[in-house]
Amino acid sequence: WDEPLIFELGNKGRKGFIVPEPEEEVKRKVGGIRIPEKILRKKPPNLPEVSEVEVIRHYTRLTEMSYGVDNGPVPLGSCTMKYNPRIAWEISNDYRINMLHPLQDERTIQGLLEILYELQKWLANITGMDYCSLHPAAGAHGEFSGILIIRKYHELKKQLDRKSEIIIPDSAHGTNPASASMGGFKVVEVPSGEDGNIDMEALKSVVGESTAGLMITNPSTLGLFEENVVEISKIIHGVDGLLYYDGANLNGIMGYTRPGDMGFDIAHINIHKTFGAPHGGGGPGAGPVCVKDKLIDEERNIWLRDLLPGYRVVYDEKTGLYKLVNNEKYSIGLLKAFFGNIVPLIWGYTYILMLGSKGLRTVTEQAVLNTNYFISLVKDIRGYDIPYGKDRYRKHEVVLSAKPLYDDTGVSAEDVAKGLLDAGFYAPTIYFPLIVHEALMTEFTESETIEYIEKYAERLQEISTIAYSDPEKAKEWPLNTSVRRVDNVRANHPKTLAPTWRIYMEKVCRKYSEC
Amino acid sequence: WDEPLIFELGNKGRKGFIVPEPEEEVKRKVGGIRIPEKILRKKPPNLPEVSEVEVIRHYTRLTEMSYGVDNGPVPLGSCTMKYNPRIAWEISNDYRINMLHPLQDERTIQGLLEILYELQKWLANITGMDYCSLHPAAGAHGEFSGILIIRKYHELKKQLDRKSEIIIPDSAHGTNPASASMGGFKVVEVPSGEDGNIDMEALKSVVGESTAGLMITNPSTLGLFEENVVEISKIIHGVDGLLYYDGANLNGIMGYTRPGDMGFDIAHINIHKTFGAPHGGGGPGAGPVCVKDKLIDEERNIWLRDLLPGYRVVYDEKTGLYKLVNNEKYSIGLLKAFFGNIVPLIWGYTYILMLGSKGLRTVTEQAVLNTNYFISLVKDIRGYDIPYGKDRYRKHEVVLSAKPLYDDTGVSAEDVAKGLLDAGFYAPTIYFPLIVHEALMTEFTESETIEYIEKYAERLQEISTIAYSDPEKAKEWPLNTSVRRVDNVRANHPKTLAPTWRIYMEKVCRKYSEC
Amino acid sequence: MDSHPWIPNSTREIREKMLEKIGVKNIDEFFNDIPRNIRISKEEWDNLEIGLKKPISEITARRIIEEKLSMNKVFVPLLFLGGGAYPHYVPSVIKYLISRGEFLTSYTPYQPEISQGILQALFEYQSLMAELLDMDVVNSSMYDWASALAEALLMSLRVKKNKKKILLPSNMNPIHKRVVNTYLSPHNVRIEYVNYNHDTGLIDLEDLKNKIDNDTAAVYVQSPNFFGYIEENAKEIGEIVHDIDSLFIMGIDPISLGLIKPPGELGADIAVGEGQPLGLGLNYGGPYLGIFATRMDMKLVRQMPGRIIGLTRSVDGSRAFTMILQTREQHIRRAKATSNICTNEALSAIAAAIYLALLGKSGIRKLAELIYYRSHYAQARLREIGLNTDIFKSDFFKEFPINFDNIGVKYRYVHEKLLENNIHGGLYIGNWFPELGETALYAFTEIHTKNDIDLLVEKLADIINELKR
Amino acid sequence: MDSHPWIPNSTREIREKMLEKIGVKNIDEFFNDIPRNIRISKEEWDNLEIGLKKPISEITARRIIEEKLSMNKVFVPLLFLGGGAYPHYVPSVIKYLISRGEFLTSYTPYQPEISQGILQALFEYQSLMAELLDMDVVNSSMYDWASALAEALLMSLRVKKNKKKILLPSNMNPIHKRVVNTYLSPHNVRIEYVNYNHDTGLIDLEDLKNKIDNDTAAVYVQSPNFFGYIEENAKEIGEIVHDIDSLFIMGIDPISLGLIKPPGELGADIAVGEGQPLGLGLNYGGPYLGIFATRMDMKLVRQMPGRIIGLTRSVDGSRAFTMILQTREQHIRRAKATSNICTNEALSAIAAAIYLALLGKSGIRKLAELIYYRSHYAQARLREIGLNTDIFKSDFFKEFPINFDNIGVKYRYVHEKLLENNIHGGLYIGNWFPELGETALYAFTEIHTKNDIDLLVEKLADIINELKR
Repeated sequence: WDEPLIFELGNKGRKGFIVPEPEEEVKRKVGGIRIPEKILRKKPPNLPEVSEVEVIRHYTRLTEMSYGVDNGPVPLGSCTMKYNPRIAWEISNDYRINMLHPLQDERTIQGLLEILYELQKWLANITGMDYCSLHPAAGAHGEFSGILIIRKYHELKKQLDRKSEIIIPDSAHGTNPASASMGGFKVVEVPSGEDGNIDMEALKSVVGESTAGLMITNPSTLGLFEENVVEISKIIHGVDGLLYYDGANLNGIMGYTRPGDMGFDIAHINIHKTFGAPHGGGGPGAGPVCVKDKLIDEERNIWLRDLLPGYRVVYDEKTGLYKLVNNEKYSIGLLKAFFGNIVPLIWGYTYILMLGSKGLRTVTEQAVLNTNYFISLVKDIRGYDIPYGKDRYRKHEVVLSAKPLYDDTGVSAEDVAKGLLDAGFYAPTIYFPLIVHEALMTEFTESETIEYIEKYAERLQEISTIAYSDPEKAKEWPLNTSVRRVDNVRANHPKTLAPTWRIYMEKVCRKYSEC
Repeated sequence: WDEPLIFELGNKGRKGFIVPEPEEEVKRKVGGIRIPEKILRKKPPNLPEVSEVEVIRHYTRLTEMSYGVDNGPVPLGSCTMKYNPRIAWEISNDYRINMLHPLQDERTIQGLLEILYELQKWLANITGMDYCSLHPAAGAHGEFSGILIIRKYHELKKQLDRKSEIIIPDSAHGTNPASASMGGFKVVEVPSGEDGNIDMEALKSVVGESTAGLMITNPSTLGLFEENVVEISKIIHGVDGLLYYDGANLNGIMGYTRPGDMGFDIAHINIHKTFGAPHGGGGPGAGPVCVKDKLIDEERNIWLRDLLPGYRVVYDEKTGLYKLVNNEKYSIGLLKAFFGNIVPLIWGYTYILMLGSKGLRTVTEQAVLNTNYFISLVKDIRGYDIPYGKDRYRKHEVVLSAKPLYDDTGVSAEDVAKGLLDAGFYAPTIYFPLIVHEALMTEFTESETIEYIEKYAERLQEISTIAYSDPEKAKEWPLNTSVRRVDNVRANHPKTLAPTWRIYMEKVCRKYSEC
Repeated sequence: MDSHPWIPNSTREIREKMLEKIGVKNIDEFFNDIPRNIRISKEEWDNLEIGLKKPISEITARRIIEEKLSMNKVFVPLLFLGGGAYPHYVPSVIKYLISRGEFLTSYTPYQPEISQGILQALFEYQSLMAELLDMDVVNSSMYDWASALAEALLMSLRVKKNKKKILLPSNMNPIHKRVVNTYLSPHNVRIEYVNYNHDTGLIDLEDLKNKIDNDTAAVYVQSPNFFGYIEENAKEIGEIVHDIDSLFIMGIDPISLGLIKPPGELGADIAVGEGQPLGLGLNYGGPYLGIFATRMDMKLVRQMPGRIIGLTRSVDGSRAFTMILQTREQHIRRAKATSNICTNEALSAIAAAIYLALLGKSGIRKLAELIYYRSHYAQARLREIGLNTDIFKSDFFKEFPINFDNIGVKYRYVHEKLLENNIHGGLYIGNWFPELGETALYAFTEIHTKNDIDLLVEKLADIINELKR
Repeated sequence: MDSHPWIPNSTREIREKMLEKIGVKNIDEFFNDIPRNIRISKEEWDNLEIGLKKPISEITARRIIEEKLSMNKVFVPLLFLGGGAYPHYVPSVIKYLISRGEFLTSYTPYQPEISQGILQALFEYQSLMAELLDMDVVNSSMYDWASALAEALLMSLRVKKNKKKILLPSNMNPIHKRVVNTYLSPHNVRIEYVNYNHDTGLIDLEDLKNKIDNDTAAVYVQSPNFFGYIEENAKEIGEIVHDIDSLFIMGIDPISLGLIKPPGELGADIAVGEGQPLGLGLNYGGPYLGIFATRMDMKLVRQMPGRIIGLTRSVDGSRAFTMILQTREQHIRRAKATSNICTNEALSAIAAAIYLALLGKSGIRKLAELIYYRSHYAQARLREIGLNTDIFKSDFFKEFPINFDNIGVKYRYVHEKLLENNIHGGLYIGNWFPELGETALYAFTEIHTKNDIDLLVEKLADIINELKR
């Protein structure tokens, strides 16, 4: 199965879309194009010339060479790839959403604002926070918002000069330190203990005057609930630091506890994880950020909510209208031009509307039950180990370590992943979290069937058996995918690096005559 | 690639859709279900219990195991499988079409009626006929309508008792004799001459008092224009027979000549062929039927148009409204309950709207050019022959004969077809028309690319080469499809015949313990 | 003409290349065999009113069509029309799946090896429908209920070769009567109607017994009948029919089979029905889905119309699907075929299959119950405001007739008043059944909430009260 | 709870089987490690206002949402707002293709062997965009133009390590200014604004020369600028910028590049822009598509934010696609990453790629011309009715400011009057640019036909005439 590049398709003069001619009267009145010569494009862009038929066929084939939740489980840990209910697809394609301009008069979009208002409220209730902004476009965007809120908080309290550090556990998502860093903070890492909890002694030893805040996800990337969260909260609050909750793993606790109840001040939510919006092969997502309100400055009457980014929808009792507010004075500002990523937000709204609080608790329960059932199937397979918190149940995900397998046979986590692909499964997140050697971070979510989970476990067993009997075979995987293993060295080598077709043609193709 | 049956999926208690509970007040007021015991269903139907996730995945996989024009050429001759423009998909899914009830007050569907009114007019202009009914659901349905019109015509002229025969050439589509037969007529076949035209002597010899009418498609299934059509028309009209035009091959002549100009009295049109509506793996289609108006009975003022089936949309100058008319007295009646197959009709409307007369002529020109280009590529390949009308250009399609190949090597038209499948192409219509031995009836339509046509021809060359060198290999094809050749004997044998899962389980599976 | 997006070879360069290879000067040469006197000149053709004559952009087309669509008025959910097509909810999953191009743009699967997916989907439709109907063999679709019924009658005339009479119930859908007349008109067959009992609305068994005779090839029963009432004596009717060696044909509403005994259990030889309620839009009447089923009796099966997909094996023994019993069909059998049907409603059948899979064993029952409750609630409420909702004394499923004789005006007046309130009332049936007076058939489904019904009741009450004043 | 369609294992039987295998009594046991005092009771949780508390049917949900959507008012095509988001036509092909589940429901392609299709689609996006921009390297998307710009500025601060100043044009999108402020606020950097020439609306070159210095890391130019005017001196600006070893960043409207020289040709080091016009809906502001491109200079490329897909080979030599330069990214580099971006707007990028493929080489030019003609026609017509449409003397592309000072009322009044006529007028910019008085920015695209523009002109003329009376 090989599909040419769109540049290799087509034929001179073909087109995929008819652009109308300007009306005669329009042409006459305007006379002609008066753009100064020096800025007028002379050379047309080297775009392909393809018919509509070819476009449809090309992308149809590319989709058939892709794999999503619609094809089977995508058990990427922490990515929470659950089923994306098709009703939300239909609703989010409604012209009464698609055709609304972001600067349109608020009085003309009351229906949408009501949806967004309710969503803010629901998310606040789910997380136990007080106010939410739907502005951020993704989880990392929400994190960055949170970091900026922490920054602003300390700035308003005139202590930013000394509040220079953000504490992050070593099991955290990569976005956490990156966000903290984008926010101008120094990142201080704390290790996890054998039980999977943060090492409290280590934590205490780094917390101090310069602690601006702490970022954790709970349950952690190990799938373990941080049992000392209340104490951690006290310690951080004790130095006037703020606690940030990374919502990537919210799917493991909804209905049992809430970030707001645990002592967090700020939390983001991944609509495209917990609330069923699709991930689109990389995005769009939506990463609302919420705060537990608190007074920051009594004199100036500044509250934490005032710092939220973007716009919040509020209901004006007087006029009976929904409207957008933004505290221009204290808000951390805008992180993107307009309100938020409406399409995923509509998916999330629909998902929550149809499940309700009761249904969301079932989501959590089933996600956790699926994880622990999976563990029960794989825990005794030779070659895999489940480090940290040995006797503890996992929540939304589990991290297997293929270290024994690797040590015994040389077959690595990557080989295991390719062995899964070879059988038509998607692979778990590998080599993450970094604290687990040969990690296979696996999350099925509530929408996976028992049948698939069992098949997945069986395949892990098979892989183990093959690894111990014929490790070379394992290195060959995958054989059944549309291409064999990719040459990553070549892909990243400056001499062969080809990030676009034009570079490929110029550099790789012409220079090495390899095209 | 093997996908279980939906009956083999699922698990007890699962469901794919939530049915709401009746409101409490509703339940209270109704009290309970009072359907008499003797008619109340006790045993629930043995439907599967599957979740929404499983349904999406199951059918996603089934689609990926199917092949349509979106995947590549489907050069089934006479089926005119052209590209189905996606804009019509979007429009035909509009709620302002989907949610209109067929018995809804005409004043509330004026927009739809206007569309249908225009479509009637356009189709009349395209075919050179005077009036069209959009009622028939498919080409064969249109044919049946036409036959009933012929019947009614003779009945009204009080000559039905002797008008018992319909003349059909031996190259006709199977639906033609079947429709004539359903209309209560005897079918008289006339042979084709070496030039592909109807053998005029043979025709003259069968035309007579009992001739009710004649059905032909022009260009014929050989892709050849019937050069004697005017004379044929005179002959048939000379005995007061009516001429029926099978519109399946209209794609070969639009813009050059019209059935109405050729002397036809009745014609059907396949919206799902000539006018870009999709075929949906078997249907729905739409087969409007048109007539060249003529007076049948001066006294009673009956015209041929009065015989049309279903409803016609007319514009009422007085009220400024569109409305439906049906001549209950003389119309052949209804052939289905409601107006017509609206969805394909909307596709056809959009197709014609966007191309216009000029664009439709280009369609024909390109379809014919594609056919003759294909012929130029394959005519000299060893093993294939193009019988009938040796030096004539083809119109929309060409019929290759693999008879030389079969005679030389034993590799049949079916083997050739399977060899095409094996290379990822769809096969032509095989063993049709019946007058060509080892026929491969091939039609690319205007929407096929030159690149594909050339690849297709190359594959036919390869097949020939292999057939002559290693005929056994050709018998093995296909190897690359989701299943190998199907066992048709078993499929149709009364002992193993399995038209439904329940029969399969009961008969094949339980009896032979083969499941 | 410029190159067109749908006509990839319509560029000057490609055309020239092709013409050169073929060895002709211009495209017109291909059409030289069309006699001059029947050719239409380019000028004449180009000026015919066909579309906008010249190709237009998608942008322009969308505006033109948008303008027309805006003149359609959608009443759903406040539309209470039935009569053979019903406003039901269409799950998004169905719209998504039947949009996928591999199904949408494929042809009848003549080449099974490359079309296993669609063949399996159609086989599953047949199989799911068989379970719902409790019948053994289902074809892969007919145009609609009416044409399926007509073909069933033709089939019974073939099966019962020497019998020339058909008995239809007078309480069947009168539109279907017209379609049957059309299909049967070329054949030497007598159609007689069995009366309905004016008390129960159901088929009059005595009249049936009087009319049935040795010449009767088939007897048809529609249940729920046109009035929405359940033919509770169907099994008994079947026995009467079989006693005289006729075929018993039943017409059903598939959703009703969640609650009502299926035709198979009632002894039907052939079952037909309308699949539109199973996840198809109303679409102003089409495409719909003609359900056609029969018993596993080769005498019947060999006379069936339409395509049938079977489960079999490939040469190497793996499971495979293919079209079976093609020798019945027009493309093989020609004039001797069991029907001329070729293009059917395959995609509608797949939609219905997805619908049945989504609802599943318990969902179909729950849905039927919901519809039963909602429609009986409507009856109770409408009765309360003084309307005659109890013309018949047996039980109905989702629609029932309401008589308006007592309010002093023609039903037309009520209809107009409702329209003014953006409600589309039921179907007037006084023309078809003059004996029922000013009567309209009102349908209620899962899309009509209690609030919707209450609103209808309220508006009808207003209309009545205003008339009293 | 009953089994739920989205939670296939939520049946009693499966749950029991799973619990038994695990060896626990009930699901609550899994949550025992959550301290009591921070747990929420089932009762409390169940009563929180989250959705409708209990699961509801798709049928019910649809009704609830339908009611809300019906309160939105769609003005398109009679909407003349721009300001960074534009009403453009979205071809149906795009809607169809990006609906396909294999793209829609997939994740970032961490496993290239099973995701070649989406990798290729994203590589093609990068490549097509590179051609349009005449730039070498394009990442596979940012959130939107504004955030792409902010990241471009951060990147230039990394590339020009010791420089601490950024020059922005005062005629850039004021919303983007706010976003830049947010992103840059944690960093030790000075932002200065270059004035625009009040005569031409374009960047004042003299002011630029005065403000640029050795400490300047980057200079940004938006063209067409916020007023819609084309920065015809962009190349000259680039030279000034490069002379002092700063980076030249350009912000563009991709469709304008059908007519206007691309950033690559003008010497830009980084190009950013908004991809929304390329086949994405307006969607009330998102998801959009941040375009981000740079030159093929490893000093720049290594500092790029975001995902990049590369073309390479598989072990057996066949062509393959994979994510490249991941060591820049947060999941590898953590605190030292070039950006924290992870989830981007991949599906939007694919939509844009399809758009560019559909239009092709000549279509993008034709589209730009059409928009140019339509907007200039609007200017001419509005000038005729006495509006001040010529605030600036250079040339614009698709939008331009109109000053209403001479009609004697605030623009708000005009806005209200237009709304009454179901027209949504342009964007009031008097608050951002007080020096321009009562001014609004009107945008015109391919969706605005001559008739639409004439209607707008007519209504505005009516408003003006009424004011004169």
